[in-house]
Amino acid sequence: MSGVLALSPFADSVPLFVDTLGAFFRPRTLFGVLVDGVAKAALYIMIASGLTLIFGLMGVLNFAHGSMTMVGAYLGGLLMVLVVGQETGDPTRLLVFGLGVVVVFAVLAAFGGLLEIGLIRPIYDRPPLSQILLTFGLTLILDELARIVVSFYGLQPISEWQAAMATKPDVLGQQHDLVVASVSGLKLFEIACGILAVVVIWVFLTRTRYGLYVRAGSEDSEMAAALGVDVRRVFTVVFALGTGLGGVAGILLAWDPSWGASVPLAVETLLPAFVVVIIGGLGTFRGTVAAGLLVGLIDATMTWWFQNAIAFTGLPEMTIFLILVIVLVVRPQGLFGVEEVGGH
Amino acid sequence: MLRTRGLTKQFGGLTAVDGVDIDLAADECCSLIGPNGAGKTTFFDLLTGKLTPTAGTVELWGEDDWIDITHTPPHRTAEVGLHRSYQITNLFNKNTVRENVRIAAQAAGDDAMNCWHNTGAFEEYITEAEAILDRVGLAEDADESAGSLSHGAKRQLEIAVALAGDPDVLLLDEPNAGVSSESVEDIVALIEDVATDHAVLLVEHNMDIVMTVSDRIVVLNQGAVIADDEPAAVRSDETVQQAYLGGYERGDVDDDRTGETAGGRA
Amino acid sequence: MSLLSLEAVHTYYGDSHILEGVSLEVDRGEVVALVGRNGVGKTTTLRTILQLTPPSEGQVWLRGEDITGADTHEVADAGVGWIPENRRIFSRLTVEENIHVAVPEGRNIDAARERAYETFPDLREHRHRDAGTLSGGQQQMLAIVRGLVGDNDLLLVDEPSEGLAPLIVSAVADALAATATETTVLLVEQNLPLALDLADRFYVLDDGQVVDSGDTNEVDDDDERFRRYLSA
Amino acid sequence: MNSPLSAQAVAVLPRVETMVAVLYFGLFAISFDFVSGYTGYLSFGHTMFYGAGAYLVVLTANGKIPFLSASTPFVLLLVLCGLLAVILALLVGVVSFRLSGVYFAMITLGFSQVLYVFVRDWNYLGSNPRDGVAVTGRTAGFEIGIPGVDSASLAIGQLTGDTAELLGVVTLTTAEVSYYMVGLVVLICYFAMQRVIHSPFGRTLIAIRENEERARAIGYNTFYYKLGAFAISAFFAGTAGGLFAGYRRSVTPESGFYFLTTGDALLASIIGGFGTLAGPLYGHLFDESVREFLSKAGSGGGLLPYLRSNLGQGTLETVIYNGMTIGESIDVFLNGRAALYVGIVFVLFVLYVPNGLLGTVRGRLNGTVAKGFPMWFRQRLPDRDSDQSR
Amino acid sequence: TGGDSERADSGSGGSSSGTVSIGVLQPISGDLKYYGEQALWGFYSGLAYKGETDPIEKASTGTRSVTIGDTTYELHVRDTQFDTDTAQTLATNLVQNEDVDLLFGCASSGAATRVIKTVSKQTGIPTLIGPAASASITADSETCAANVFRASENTAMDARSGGTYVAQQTDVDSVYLFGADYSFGKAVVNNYRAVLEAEGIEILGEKFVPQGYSEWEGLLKNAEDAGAAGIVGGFTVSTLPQLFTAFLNGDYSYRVFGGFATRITNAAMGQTLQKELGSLTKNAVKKTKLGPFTTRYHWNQYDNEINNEFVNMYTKTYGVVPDLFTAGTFTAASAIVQAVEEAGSTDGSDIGAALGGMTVVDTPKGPDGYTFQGYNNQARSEMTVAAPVPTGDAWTDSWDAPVRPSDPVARIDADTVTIPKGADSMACTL
Ligand SMILES: Nc1ncnc2c1ncn2[C@@H]1O[C@H](COP(=O)(O)OP(=O)(O)OP(=O)(O)O)[C@@H](O)[C@H]1O
Ligand SMILES: Nc1ncnc2c1ncn2[C@@H]1O[C@H](COP(=O)(O)OP(=O)(O)OP(=O)(O)O)[C@@H](O)[C@H]1O
Ligand SMILES: [Mg+2]
Ligand SMILES: [Mg+2]
Repeated sequence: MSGVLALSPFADSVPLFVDTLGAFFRPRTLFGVLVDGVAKAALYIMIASGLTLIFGLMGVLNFAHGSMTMVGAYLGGLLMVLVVGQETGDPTRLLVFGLGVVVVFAVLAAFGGLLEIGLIRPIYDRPPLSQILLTFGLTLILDELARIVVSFYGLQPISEWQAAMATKPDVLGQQHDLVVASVSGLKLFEIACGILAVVVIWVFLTRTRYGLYVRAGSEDSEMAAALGVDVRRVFTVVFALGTGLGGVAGILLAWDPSWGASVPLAVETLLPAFVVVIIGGLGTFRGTVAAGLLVGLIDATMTWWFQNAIAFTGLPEMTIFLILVIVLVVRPQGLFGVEEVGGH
Repeated sequence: MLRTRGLTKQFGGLTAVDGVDIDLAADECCSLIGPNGAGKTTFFDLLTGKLTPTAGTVELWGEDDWIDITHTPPHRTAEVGLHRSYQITNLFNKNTVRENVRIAAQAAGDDAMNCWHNTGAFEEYITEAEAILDRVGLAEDADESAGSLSHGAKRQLEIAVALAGDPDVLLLDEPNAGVSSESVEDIVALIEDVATDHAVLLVEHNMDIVMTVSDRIVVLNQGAVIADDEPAAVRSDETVQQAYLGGYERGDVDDDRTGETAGGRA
Repeated sequence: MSLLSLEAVHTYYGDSHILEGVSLEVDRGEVVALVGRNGVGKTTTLRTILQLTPPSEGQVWLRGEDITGADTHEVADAGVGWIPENRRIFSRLTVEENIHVAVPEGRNIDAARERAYETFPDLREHRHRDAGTLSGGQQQMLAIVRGLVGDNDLLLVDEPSEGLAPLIVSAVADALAATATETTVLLVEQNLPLALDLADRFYVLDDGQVVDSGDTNEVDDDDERFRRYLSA
Repeated sequence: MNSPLSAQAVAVLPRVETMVAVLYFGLFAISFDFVSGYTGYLSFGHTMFYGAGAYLVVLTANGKIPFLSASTPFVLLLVLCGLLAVILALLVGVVSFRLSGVYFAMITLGFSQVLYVFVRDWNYLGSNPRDGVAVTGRTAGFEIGIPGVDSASLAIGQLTGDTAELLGVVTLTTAEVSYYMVGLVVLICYFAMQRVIHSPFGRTLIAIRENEERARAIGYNTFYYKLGAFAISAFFAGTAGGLFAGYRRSVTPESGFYFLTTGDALLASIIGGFGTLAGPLYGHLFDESVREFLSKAGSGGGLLPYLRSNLGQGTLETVIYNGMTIGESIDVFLNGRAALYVGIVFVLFVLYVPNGLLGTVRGRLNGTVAKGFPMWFRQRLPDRDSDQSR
Repeated sequence: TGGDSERADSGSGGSSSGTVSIGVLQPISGDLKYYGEQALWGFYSGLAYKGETDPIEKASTGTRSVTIGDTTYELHVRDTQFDTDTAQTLATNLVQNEDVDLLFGCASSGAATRVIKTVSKQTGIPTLIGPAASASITADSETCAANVFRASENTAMDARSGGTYVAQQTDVDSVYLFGADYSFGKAVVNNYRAVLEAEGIEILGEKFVPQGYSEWEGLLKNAEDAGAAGIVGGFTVSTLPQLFTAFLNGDYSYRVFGGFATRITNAAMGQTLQKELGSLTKNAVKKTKLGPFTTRYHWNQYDNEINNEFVNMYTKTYGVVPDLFTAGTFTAASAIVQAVEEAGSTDGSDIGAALGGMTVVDTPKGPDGYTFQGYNNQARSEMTVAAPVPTGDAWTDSWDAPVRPSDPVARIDADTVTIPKGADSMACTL
């Protein structure tokens, strides 16, 4: 295309718009988009929740979070590839997945704990920036290491790891008829995982005093210590938990064809995770969940519109950041955030 | 110099400041007292524009008539000559004591937007800063970083920063909180000295100071003015006694009045 | 054996020498006042006891145990409470949460909370607000109760009456007096009458050293012994 | 380049081609430090200004910008790059400075990412916007100097630049000419920002960084100061982008708008010293050196060729771990793996050199090293005593 | 300006008698390393064949030299890391610091385009592009130039041969076109459309998606709803697997056409098939309605002296059979040597001149298999169409992928595969 029209990337979508609108509001379309959206939301929430813990409670913006997810994806993938064979049955595969979740969580939590003790602890008393920077450096290292290892074993670091994806149980691969439309099993599975994760974290935050201690400690660690809180231990635990969650999200993504285990996964997940945490409002887990849903649903809607009407190929990638900008313009402190928290 | 009419601030259900009318004459030193949570700091926040009132007006006397500053933001009210010190110390901790005051002085001048000449080229602000530090007795700490001062010293710096730029009206929020009782004289001296060339509105819980320095005392309770009079008159005022002073004298303790005070306040 | 004792303690901030050999004793059950003009090192002394700024020389003994160089939370767990100067409440936590943090694991939170609200009824009505939005005095009250609910054996109190209305000051005085019946208190207070009134003994600090000490009954607040050291 | 340095040194020091890149990207890093290091507002979308500048130059040269002829003098174009960036900065800033802390960092990031996707997909820019755009409209080099006066201006660019005779003895290659001309611009920009920092305005920025509420309370309209700082730094970021495009004659969405480009500036700032202005340039030099040192033959030479020539085949063929020779392991763990080591260095810096190279040095000898900045440039090319950069 | 002086240099630099120095740009590290490797291997084999020596073994950076007759070919091999900016930098340095007479290479069309725009056009140095396949390189006025040649097959040839096949030899009467939203995909889709429309096939719709796009369910459903009898996917390894996975997951009534890619893609496709079908049998694969696909070249598509020798030397040296890109780069080498001999000069410009309109004698597609078209310097050559079949024992150790191209099911003549002169998509008129 050329000339004036070319100036508008959306140009050729205009005529289609009206009749597409009709199609969009058909029940089965809406339902499909809804399920799709909730599934996406579940993933976003899982990716973001670890980040929220670390960020919201400790005030550390963990740039390495995406890398944790990436490592988790490969680790989990490896485990499943090793155990699962061509003719392994679905139940076993799910079992292995569960096992994978445990292992990945354990390994990454341990790793996170070590990171916290070794690298991040020394710089708590520095301005928050230095923690961002440190973890930013960590991503460089982790991603490059992953790249080395992965390509050393002859895998393509950029394209998704098919073998890992192939360990997915068939039920998840197939379509299942639900109410008015048929839905892929994977989506339902993801939704289930998402709900589970939310519940677990919710319990942790409300049933234990950790949340309280960390928030206190991150605001004034001297004072917290003077009140008998072992700030160091608490921080380590929470950081470990956060990274562990990041990893668990990864293993789930390894099954999802839209993501899959690959090195770029680190960045691909980091940005959405940030966006979700930010627009949710720093530190409020409630906010993160809400934001996850919001982003997921809008994303799904946009996907549908892209596939059926809009020619502008940038749309899918642009959506999430548009949401970020718009939300922050409308509600500078995020959906559930409180004014002060934004300050530095 | 400064006057408020029906100034009111509500936080959700709670009315922190409740229809306050106050007039402050030039070179007058007026004290604002009242129980904790009476609304004194909030009142200051309203005057300086840090908070916007739910109702009412704030006006400042310009050259020849009143200018309404009700909805002007803090930086504007500061420019028109309304400076404050903070109850909860609030300084540029990493900067030196001198820079703390210099930057404040510079704010009052009109070179702040100058982004081409070196700050050294503007001695007036540096000299002003030095002078003020002398006045509050921090001259020898001028090169310390503000964060490393002792609590008391920080309180003095608070005043110094507020003084910079020679405001018309000075709002002091518990300037001597945490200053050792024996150096109270100095504070009193300082305030009286300041009061000679500024209109001062002072929030203070130390009655000795209040009684000595104030020309007039306004008592707030639950956001509303319950007394506004000469020091002597206020001290003898019954309601004030009830709401605020009911004061602690030496020897009170030992007999257990805990429950009672609780009742009295609730 | 005294509950707390400092032995020729030297403390630095960076390379500025603050405490130059402070020694003092606090026995179980007594209330000891630590007075001195601004910047002499009162707060630093308390911080040193809590090992927030550990001494570079000398020892801090608690119940005869050397706690020098221990972790602060260990000192706290050993039953040392702190009411800091300048409030230092957790402004992003609600009043209630502030209190919760102070209650040791396993203690009854509700009881602690009740006790807090009895001491300062003001706090009750604000209990669900972010502590950062409290008035200065209310924050001070919160800081105080946070120290009280810890059920400590030794309470380090730094300028509790700061920013409090006279009425509340007396409430504070009562609260401290009440606590003093089961807790040992080391009190830093600028309000000399109050300090002497509450305390059994006093130490005067000047230029990082203990220059005078004695029994509060021997003196009254404009005593020559104080004038010398306290007035600037 | 015919440098008298020993093989070792050649392996370590970047070539002059790289130095040009160090200069213009250094300028970008400096501009990033100007706003982020001095106001404390992390401008995480800063690359959008760099990209805007770069795209403006290329698109103008390709005649894609209305009202701007392809032959617009480059110096003028640089100013326009700056102004374009300023406009962008004002638009973004007005919205973003209602936020602070991480929120600010994120919303600026958001803006730049939106622009990133946009330039990737907007077909008006070029036949394949994803592959970026290159100068096709003109073969002439972009000239730095006094517009119109041919004797007083030299063209930059490796293939399009001028060569220069100096005192009839040394001839400067196009790359070296570019190096000095770009250096000249960078230097001017640097001193400009230097002045701003030491002015009352600059001090106010620092006050804002320390305690914004109090700064407001003593009478500063911090919003305008922040916006001002943002605009100023954007101006220089845009200029940097212009230089970049002028020298490279091409730009991609990645090099122009992707958030990791800001990441590189951040890297440079930290290694060089946050809030030291000159620091980021040293930081980026360091960064580039490491990368080039670990890159392959032809993209700078560096370690591998050096090892190849000095270790000798025998050593390289030695097997260390099942069937993996030293040579191969070098290939696997060093070659093109710069990111890994840069990352490590970066982390070490954050941990142990929080003030960065320059910050620490200044701390030590407590005088601004920046004074030595031009001096140091000359040392970069020891065999040339000429110094056009002043 | 400096430009002129550069041109002077680069010309004079090479003319030292008997040596042709060639700057070679290929990605030999990173994810698509294999692209660069096979390109180099093909090129080396071409030189080896002409010089009757053994091919250079290592595909690594550095300087190599091959002597053919009394001419020495000095290769300066550089690693583009499949990155446009790197390619530009390297090309620039090669021209400026190594004074090369010719440039050869670039596997990514983006990189190729960039090098042409910023270096070849700037300095006029003769440049052989390959294996970068975007048709636009030799069809757009921006990149087409007298000194820019391409022996390798391009996406237009994929599409036109594919289109011709679909139209003439299948019962498919309506198709839905998908393509990646950049040079590669666009070229494929546009050319398919051109041919198919010309052949009277109905185009039901076309959709461009970002590279690596993975949410295919919706899109494939759209094609189904539109009632397509076939779809065409113009994608590379970064998108194809997702497409195949989605396609095999759902049950769609239409067939999938496209191009047969390198071993990597075959491996990915094979894995997906294996997962979906369990065991790979000829019939099972047939049933999936995948293919047949067009191929630019695969070792088993041609049967002639040159190809046989090529396959042998290649397999012997590199342990794998020649892949998609090798024929083109083999021919590039062969063409350069031929040009030097015809021109009787090692001067870059003379070689360039000789290449114009030349018919390359020694090529894997048989004698005189490739001819540079006068109007756009794109070499035209025969294309084949083959179906995916299980690799089978014969090839397992030299073709490491579950599926491979079958023997050709159709051959498309060279004259019909390239964009004809004067076609409106041919903006190049030299
Ligand atoms: N963080 C610090 N860094 C450097 N010096 C400090 C620091 N904190 C306090 N000081 C210095 O140590 C000395 C003692 O401080 P400290 O706070 O103990 O005094 P204080 O007796 O509590 O005074 P006040 O009655 O004002 O609270 C003061 O001179 C102060 O300047
Ligand atoms: N941001 C806020 N949100 C809600 N309530 C607030 C906020 N700020 C102050 N308040 C309430 O308003 C009332 C007045 O507060 P203010 O700080 O003005 O009291 P004050 O007179 O300064 O008391 P003190 O002498 O203790 O400083 C208090 O009850 C306080 O809790
Ligand atoms: Mg107050
Ligand atoms: Mg103190």
